[in-house]
Amino acid sequence: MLQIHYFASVREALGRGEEQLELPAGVTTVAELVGHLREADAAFDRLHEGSRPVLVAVNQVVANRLGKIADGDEIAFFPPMSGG
Amino acid sequence: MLQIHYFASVREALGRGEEQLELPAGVTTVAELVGHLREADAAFDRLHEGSRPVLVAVNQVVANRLGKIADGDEIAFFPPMSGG
Amino acid sequence: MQRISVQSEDFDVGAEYRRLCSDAPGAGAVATFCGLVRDYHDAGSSDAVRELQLEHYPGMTERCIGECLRQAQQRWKLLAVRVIHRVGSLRPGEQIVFVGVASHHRADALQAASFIMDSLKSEAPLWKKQCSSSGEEWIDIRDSDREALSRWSAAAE
Amino acid sequence: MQRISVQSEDFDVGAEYRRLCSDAPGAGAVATFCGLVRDYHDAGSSDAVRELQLEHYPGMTERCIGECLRQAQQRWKLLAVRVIHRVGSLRPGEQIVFVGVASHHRADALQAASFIMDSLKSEAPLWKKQCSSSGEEWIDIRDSDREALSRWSAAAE
Repeated sequence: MLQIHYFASVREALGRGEEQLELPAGVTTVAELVGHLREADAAFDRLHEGSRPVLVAVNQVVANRLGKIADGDEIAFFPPMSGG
Repeated sequence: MLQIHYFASVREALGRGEEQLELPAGVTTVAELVGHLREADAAFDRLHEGSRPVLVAVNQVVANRLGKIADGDEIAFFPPMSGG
Repeated sequence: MQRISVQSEDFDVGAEYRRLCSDAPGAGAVATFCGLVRDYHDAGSSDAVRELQLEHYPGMTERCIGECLRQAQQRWKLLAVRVIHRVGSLRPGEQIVFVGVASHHRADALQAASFIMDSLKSEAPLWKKQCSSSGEEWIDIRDSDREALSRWSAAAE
Repeated sequence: MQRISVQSEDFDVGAEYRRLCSDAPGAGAVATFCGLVRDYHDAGSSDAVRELQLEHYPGMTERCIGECLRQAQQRWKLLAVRVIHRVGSLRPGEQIVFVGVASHHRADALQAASFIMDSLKSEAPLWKKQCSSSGEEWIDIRDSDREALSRWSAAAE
């Protein structure tokens, strides 16, 4: 099972802040998980067409598309940071 | 008349913090005033032989050896600043 | 000695300064930076900001700020560091963020405070939403903030 | 808005911070720096400092600090600036100098505070005498302080 979090504009676009997801078969990287979610969810797909990048964190560390994903991981999607 | 101030290590070396001096004849620049004082006062002369530079301010503005001096000016001699 | 807080409550700059001094008894320099909510975001905009909502990723925020401080401790000799970042709903004029650094010499404290602000702005998972009379808007990172951070990597090379 | 004080009395960093905020109601950034008396001058020296005596040139000190602030105002966009420099007899741990800057953006406040410290250290007529168990000694300007100031002229070219 993956624990997925959405923050800020990503959370608002999807209408939810978190969800649990059975690790999809064949998904071992960030790119593969994103591909799976874009196919499964039109709103998630539209996010990736927008001008604002979507960042990914795996277990609270920002990851690139090659980042590994395993069962039990905590995944988060969010726009670029704007704190401070 | 010149109003002369001495500060910090210069003040201590001369044993006085201020004095008044009749503008010496022929003195129109900082270099000429320093020359006059070095001749008139052995302690002042020794200061200029030391390793620590002696700075000069004319009317509260740091001046170089070409700085003009006129009757009524406020002159100060002191070591490099070390505040802050 | 470093302390990090992510909190909705306000903070007292004077009290934080005094705590830095007592955390770092031999310090010769204490630099502080405090960010406040401005009543506009872009100089070109005439919309007065009524509220700023600050969202964060609990856990990861503290971890990222901790990583910024670890990098600062490697670059400069620091005796005590304090970071507070507020989250939740803030109004113009309110304090958002505090960075305080105590060190032996002034350059370490001032440069580290500047570095910590630049890196937490670009690296800690915090997001600002601005509410004005014309609606709500998520604030994007400024190009100047990205450049501010990249200057530090250039300086380290 | 700028305020300069040269005084023997101590000061309250929290109160100075609050005054900067009220002097600059639209500020988004307030940076402060406070210098404290260390109990040693050189890292190599084992002599504990018992007292620091700060002598100044009354009138010229305020004028020189004012000139530092004028230069800072020309280089950065500042909303309020406060400088306090103590004179007289100070003990280790006591506050010597305070610089506070309020501005719209953080880089202006932080860089101006750093510049003001560097320039007042080399340009305001203040002198420190250190009293330790081995006697009294006038402190010379550090090479690092001279270099710190010269960096700003290089940056302006």
